[in-house]
Amino acid sequence: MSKFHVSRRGVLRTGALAGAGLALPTYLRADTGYLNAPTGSSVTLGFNVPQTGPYADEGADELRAFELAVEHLNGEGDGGMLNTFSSKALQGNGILGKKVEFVTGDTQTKSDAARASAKSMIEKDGAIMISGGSSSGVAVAVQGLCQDAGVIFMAGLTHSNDTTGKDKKANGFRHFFNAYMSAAALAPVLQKLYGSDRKAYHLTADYTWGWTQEESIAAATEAMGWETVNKVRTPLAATDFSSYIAPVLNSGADVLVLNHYGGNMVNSLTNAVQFGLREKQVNGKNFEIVVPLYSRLMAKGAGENVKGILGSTNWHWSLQDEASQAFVKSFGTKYGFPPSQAAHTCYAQTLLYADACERAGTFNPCGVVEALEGFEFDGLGNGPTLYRAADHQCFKDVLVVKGKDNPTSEFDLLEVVEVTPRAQVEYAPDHPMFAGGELGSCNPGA
Amino acid sequence: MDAIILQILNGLDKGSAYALIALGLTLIFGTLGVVNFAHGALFMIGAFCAVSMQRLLNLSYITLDETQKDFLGNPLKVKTPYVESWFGPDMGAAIIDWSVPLAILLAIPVMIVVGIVMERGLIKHFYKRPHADQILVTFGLAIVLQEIIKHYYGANPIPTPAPDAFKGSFDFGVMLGFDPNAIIYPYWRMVYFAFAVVIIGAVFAFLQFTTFGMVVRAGMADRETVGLLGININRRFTLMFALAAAVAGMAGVMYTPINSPNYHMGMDFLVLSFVVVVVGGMGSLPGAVLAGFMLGILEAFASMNQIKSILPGIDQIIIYLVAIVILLTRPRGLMGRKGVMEE
Amino acid sequence: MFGLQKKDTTLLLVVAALALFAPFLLNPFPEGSAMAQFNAGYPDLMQRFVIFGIFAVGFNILFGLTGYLSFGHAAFLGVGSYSAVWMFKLLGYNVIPGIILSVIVAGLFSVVIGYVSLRRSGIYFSILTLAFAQMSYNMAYSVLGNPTSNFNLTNGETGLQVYTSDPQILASAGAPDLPHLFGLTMRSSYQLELGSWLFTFNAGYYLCAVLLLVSFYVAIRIFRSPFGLMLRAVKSNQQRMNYTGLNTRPYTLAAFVISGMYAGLAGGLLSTMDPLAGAERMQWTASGEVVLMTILGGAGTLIGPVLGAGFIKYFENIFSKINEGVLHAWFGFLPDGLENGVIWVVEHFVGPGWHLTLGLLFMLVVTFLPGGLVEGGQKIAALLSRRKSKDTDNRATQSTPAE
Amino acid sequence: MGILEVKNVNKRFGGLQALGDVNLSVAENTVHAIIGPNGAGKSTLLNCLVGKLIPDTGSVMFDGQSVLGRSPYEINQMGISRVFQTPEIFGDLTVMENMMIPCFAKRDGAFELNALNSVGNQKDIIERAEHMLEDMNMADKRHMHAASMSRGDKRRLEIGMCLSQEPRLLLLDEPTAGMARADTNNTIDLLKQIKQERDITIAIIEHDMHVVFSLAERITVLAQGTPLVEDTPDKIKGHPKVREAYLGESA
Repeated sequence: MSKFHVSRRGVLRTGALAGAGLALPTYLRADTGYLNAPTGSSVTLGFNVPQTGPYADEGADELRAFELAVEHLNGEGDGGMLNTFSSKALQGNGILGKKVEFVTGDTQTKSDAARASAKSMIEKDGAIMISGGSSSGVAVAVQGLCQDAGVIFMAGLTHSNDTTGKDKKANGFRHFFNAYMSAAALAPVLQKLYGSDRKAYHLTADYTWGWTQEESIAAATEAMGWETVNKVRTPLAATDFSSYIAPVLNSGADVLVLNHYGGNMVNSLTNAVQFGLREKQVNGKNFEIVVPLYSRLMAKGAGENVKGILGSTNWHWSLQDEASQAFVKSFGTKYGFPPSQAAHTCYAQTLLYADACERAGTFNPCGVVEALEGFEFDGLGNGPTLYRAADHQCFKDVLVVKGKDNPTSEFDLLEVVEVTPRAQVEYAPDHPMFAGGELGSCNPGA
Repeated sequence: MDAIILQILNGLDKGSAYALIALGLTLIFGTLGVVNFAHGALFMIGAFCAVSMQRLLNLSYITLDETQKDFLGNPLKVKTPYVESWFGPDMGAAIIDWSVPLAILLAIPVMIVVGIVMERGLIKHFYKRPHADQILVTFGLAIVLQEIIKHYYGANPIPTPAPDAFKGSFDFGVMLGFDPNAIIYPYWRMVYFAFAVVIIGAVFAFLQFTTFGMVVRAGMADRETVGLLGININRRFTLMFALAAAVAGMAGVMYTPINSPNYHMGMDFLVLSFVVVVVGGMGSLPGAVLAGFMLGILEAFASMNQIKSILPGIDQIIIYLVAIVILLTRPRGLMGRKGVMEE
Repeated sequence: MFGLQKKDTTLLLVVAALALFAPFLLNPFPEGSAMAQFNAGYPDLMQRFVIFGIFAVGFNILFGLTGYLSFGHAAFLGVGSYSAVWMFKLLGYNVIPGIILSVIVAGLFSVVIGYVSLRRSGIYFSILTLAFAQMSYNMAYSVLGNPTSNFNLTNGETGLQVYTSDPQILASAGAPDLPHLFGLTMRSSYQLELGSWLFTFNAGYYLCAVLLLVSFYVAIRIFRSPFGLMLRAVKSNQQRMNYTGLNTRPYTLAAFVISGMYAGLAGGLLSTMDPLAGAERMQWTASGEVVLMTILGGAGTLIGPVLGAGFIKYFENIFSKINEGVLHAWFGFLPDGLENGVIWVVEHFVGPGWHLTLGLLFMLVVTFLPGGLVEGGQKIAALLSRRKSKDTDNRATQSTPAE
Repeated sequence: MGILEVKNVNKRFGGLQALGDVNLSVAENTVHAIIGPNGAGKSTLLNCLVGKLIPDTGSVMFDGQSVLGRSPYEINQMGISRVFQTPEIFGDLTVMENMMIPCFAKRDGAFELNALNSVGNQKDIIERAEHMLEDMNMADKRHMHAASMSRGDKRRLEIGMCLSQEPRLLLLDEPTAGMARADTNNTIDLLKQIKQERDITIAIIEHDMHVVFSLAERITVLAQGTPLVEDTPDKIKGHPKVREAYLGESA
């Protein structure tokens, strides 16, 4: 009974050799040539989302989307966006004929915990791809881990320029838009609605994402003639923003830009409205508030305060294109409420990964990377989209939205003001806001 | 000058929240000798009383509106709150509008019950245990309480607006002869400050002028002696705990329009309120209140642009910095008594 | 042996055996079985058990012996982590300089914080340490971590990591591009398949395990030394210490610095196993975690903190991963209605509900086992031996009349 | 010149003059008692001797060296040991460990980072502590938890711990306060025995006249922070000023 042999995966898995996997002598290469190659009839994906902490609801929504995507990949349910996706490689029989199974982990929205749970999925459960997450810090941390370990990372909600900028990695892919794109989409709308003679006051969450967001918005608005009166950093842990908001009115600014997300955004916006900023007149103009990155889940927390406030979002369930409708329908039917943008991104990322495997004919990360790089597709809800090879960022239309004045339901909080075409939000891969990092080469991990 | 007045107002408001939580913590610590890490959770439960009240008043019956579609394309379900059908739309809407102040009526009995259950069920077994054990068990309880709230209300913040009558802000600047808009302050925050002053005053008056309060104060000064006098200290302990819970709960209710409540708001306040209590001096009620307002005002000052431009990031650490300076210059905080929690 | 009493030698050997055979012990269930979910024998978690064990053992030298409850030890963990990554960035990926520097830097940092904080005792001391650690965390997260400033010490939210543009002046051409010990990467593993069981032996884990044993051995020596006796005396009665001609301040400071160095070692090892250091390692919740580990395991006992660390990390990593799908696989044998009922109940305690389970366990352990898990073990042992001794008593009474 | 010389010591607490111009000289190898009614300043004076309080003015010399401004542990290392009103011992430790600690303090000074040696290897300390326990008739209790002993035994242990340091001056702060008669007598006998066996100076603050007159060779009477008289026990017994201070009788 005591069969004593080294497993097929059981060669010395030296990271030193990673990155040069293809150059390995054949005797050291496992037959599959990459880490966690599925050997049985199923393949395991790892969904790493915040289950505890302030983003737990967003994480729960991501998880719902993942489950739905797995269902659709395995040919269950109504197929959702599989039917509208421009690539027809997916058959509804799993990926490459293998049934899709998944494991889940809790990022706790902490880099450490996120890496720990991603590692456990890779090391223990044999996950071949990691996806999900609700903050840029976590995305960058997990992306780096996946690069080192040799699995694919399909980022969830991450909006910082760095994810596909200075921290970009060959094994990592981002479907979500970024701070630069938000700014590029928002600026023309702001100009149209509020004019080009405005003075902006920035309140910025004092961490990486906040800084890139502030930099992007300030640059874009200044380019169209706005003046930036002040940029004030607020502590991440702040809950009461009154002492940051109170001086705004007297600063000569007539626009307040809230570079906040999540709980920070809910509180700062609520506080700003409380101070009556929106009823004020400054410099002979109505005082305005802008929230560059909107999330419907978070907007809900701010309640009525979002009414009439402009921002941008990656996707919204009210989009009328066929793909979005199909997704909303299958999600809504299963769970009873419409999906969030985080859910949409996670669903799309899972499909994109599966499709890339099919087209590459392998789960080998290097094959997947090759299949995704420069991939043009449509039918996933954002119109024609490109996965750019140079930085693994998706380029697609960006939605400029506004808090709805007369919502008909608790989900009906935002209305799309403008769909900014993709061409307008594109930038060169070596744009200064994104410069510094290197993509490196794909790592198959074995 | 106007900027300074503005930040004093902000500081008083922040300070009210700190002082109210610190007051309850000190009441419990001073009388019962228990370090209650679940106190933030009590504040949070209070806040969710406001959410519950709002939900309760918004209980609705559903009618289908064929002219509108929901997100799946089915006829839109229109919800009409029962209170609106009972009292008419205007009166009903007004009642819903006032759900936060009305929630006080809900919070007081709820918090008293929660307090009594907590004290009788758990805390009383820990009077004689080391402070470390008290911290661990109440921390565990805090996690359990917040997970329960998270399960029913989710992790996202829930908007709980103030009544319309208190929306917007008052222009102090004009009153004091500054430019318009120089010093504006939201009405609800003024309500909150006034409320804090009333509650703090009431607690002090209660301790000062009632026999119950006298016994409690004597107990705070010397527990053993009071126990020896044959006074049933246990029942009073329970009531004290319930009182502290009610104070925390009411503070939570009134805080909800300022920041939308979420399940971890108690933890967010916990560490700060402990710093406040210790800076005030363990076991000293006036110390807790004084430290609360002082730290609130200093925090507000530290977030002024003029100060941040000289000392970047000072607003991130001001409270801790002040705590360190005070504890090093005054060994037992502002008004702490000797020998309390020093071993 | 090793200059220890017999009892301590046995304890050390038991810990050594547990550490050596952990890959087997933690993977008791065959791959693919429903219970495999509870296996913890994969490198990352084994490393964490051991690293947080070191952290807690060190914390216990301060808290368990002197009674000084520090709420800021995560700061030393964080500083150690950053130091190690900086060594990787500047010198290269060999782990030795990183580990050494992390201990030294954490030691120096703890001298400063300890010197100031130990001017007070009791809760005033706790709050001082908390304040220092929170200041460190807030600064590391924001002001000290801005990539666009010239003074980017921590890389803020993203966490400090090694970039290809870093100097790495000692890195030789053929050296691995990951933390390694003279060429042996921390990530390299050897897997052994025995029937349907799969066991993983990881180089990084064994490095940590060796350091845990060294740390544990040093901790035993400290516990049994005159210095350890003095620390216990500090906890018992400082007044008497002073009036016995003993200066308590250097004793407590030495304990503080030693435990800070343990924390630094743990931090350095975290970075060594995974070269990215995040600021949240310094947050008060992380400081609180080591307090919980120590009390949960049994403060003042040698093995307690290690048990506590394992307990909490196990919950964090294993229970949080149990999702609805897993539950359906487990309870699939039940009739449908019952299955859904059982799953509905269990669901509250696993996956997103793992915090709830942890909170309940804290309450139960501290209420019923004031001495922590160690006391639980002693109670069970006592129960067993009582049963045994009852047997022998019976035999004795039976044999008496015969005489 | 006594071993302990207190000159013109004044101490105020706010408006209260706790000590006013205290002069005291304790001669070597005597038992010197300080008595006085409640609030006379006995404890304040004691605290000034051991470094807990610093007098506003005046000097305290021990064996020719000033103790002022030194911490309690430094003063102890100079040769003054103190026994407290309620026994201060290490309750969490065993009796043997309690006895070893002062032995370490005597051998290694105020601080010694002796972190890797085993206590069990400190033969000289163990021998010394065991010897002292035998002296105190406590050898059978060596493994007991100190906190679980009777008050009398705690007192005995505390005195033993002080003696193990071979102090030149032993300060006793109401050593029999709150004790039953039998325990009090035992303590008196113990102190008498100590005095017989060693070259030691003992200063004792005491309420209980029985104890004072059984032990003391000289007595200082303190009232309202000032020494009233100082004399031998026999003279003190009948001294009118003492009666006045204690009983409020006018002479």
